[in-house]
Amino acid sequence: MSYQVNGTAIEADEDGYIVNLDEWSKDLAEEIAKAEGLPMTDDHWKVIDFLRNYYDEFQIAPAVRVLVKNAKKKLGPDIGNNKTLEAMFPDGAAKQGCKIAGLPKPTGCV
Amino acid sequence: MSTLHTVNKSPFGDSAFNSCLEHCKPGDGILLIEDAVYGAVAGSAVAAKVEARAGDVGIYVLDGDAKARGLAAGKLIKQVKPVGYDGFVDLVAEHDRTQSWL
Amino acid sequence: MPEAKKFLYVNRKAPYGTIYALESLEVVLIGAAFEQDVSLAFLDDGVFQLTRDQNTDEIGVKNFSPTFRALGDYEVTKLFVEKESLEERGLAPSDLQEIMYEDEDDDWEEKPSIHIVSRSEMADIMADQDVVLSF
Amino acid sequence: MKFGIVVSEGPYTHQAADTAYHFAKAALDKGHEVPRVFFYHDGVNVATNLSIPPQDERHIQKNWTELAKANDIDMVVCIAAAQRRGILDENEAKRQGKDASNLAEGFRISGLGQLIEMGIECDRTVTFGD
Repeated sequence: MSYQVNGTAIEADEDGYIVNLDEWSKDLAEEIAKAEGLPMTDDHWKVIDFLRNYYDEFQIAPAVRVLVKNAKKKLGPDIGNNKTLEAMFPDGAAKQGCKIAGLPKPTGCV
Repeated sequence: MSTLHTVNKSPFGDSAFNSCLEHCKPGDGILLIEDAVYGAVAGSAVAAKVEARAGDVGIYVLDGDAKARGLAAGKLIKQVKPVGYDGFVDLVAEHDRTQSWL
Repeated sequence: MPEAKKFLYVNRKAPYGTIYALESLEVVLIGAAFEQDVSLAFLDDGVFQLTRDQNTDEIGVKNFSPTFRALGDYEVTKLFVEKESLEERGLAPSDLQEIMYEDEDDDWEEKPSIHIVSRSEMADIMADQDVVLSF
Repeated sequence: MKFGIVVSEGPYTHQAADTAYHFAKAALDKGHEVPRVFFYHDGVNVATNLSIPPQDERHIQKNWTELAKANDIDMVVCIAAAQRRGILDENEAKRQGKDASNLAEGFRISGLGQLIEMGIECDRTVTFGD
């Protein structure tokens, strides 16, 4: 599959994760979210920015519990709790969040 | 509480056996398997170190691996005890944990 | 819940030349979800995994050294590095990157995760485990 | 006693998969249990059903498949390591749009959590690798 962003096709795998991580852009994130049926609110953007920063710093996407813990610290308890994050990303904050943030697909190791 | 250490590389090309000898404790066992069986040969450059340790550490060699490499029991350091796979299993069961020096 | 087991991950290999270091780290990250008592041992060439200034741009392999700094988030806070192994390789503790964690039980104070231990202390640590996984 | 076994090197290049096999067999013969064998690193290559060794050599994958079948061993292949090295079961091949799968009978692909779980549940964990 692929996403259309400003006239360019961005290749993605069967699950909707982009193939070339360098092709990520904010416009692309909006497209992926649309395909996922998610509205990108300011809070969604905060989480996406957090995920991308985390990846930049540590070269991994955080596990869900690590995401929740850090989001609580960095974004405040209103966003940084299980319930809110689950409501924001019904398909899983790590899984769906990484997809929109243009990060590697979690290998689902547990 | 004791550990069974397994080593699978020749001491002449790799530091694993040496490192194992320096980290094992009295009452532990060391089982030489695969290419590590060359470490059990009498008169080699490492034999003195093995003999020195054999006082308080049980040193074993996997018989099948030694035979495969042409090492009859007579060629081995005399404190080193040959065991079969069943003996390997017993050693794992007798010690509290197994650590592989990969 | 039964009492947590003591897991030790033994790292004796350098990064990049083989995949063991990276795949060891992957086990540690996944294993952290099981809330066991986890320690990491770095000895022999394994100490090279923690050095500063790793830059893999020209070899086209992912640089995973920054990931060690995320371990605190995963509540993996005991990284034992053997002093003799460092010295034999011409390294000092200052050649290793800083890895910190926030101690929940101590008002989130930042503390170092890396502990430099002697060879005999390392032997004691190894002898005090339930499960030893080697990489 | 329950023995958990880790195989972390590929077949034929290293002896690890053979030693692990003989060890598992001996443990079972002695009345111990081997509930699970976990294949990691290049050890995942043991699980390919595309291996064709010469007739006068042992067939490492078949040996494991038969041993597991006879003794109800749960043989788990790490998904992350398997995907890197091209070991796929039918479902994953379909999902990833690949035209073939190669996971041999008796093996299943799952996560690293299975390795930790094995360490927790078994009395002894023994690693064979290089």
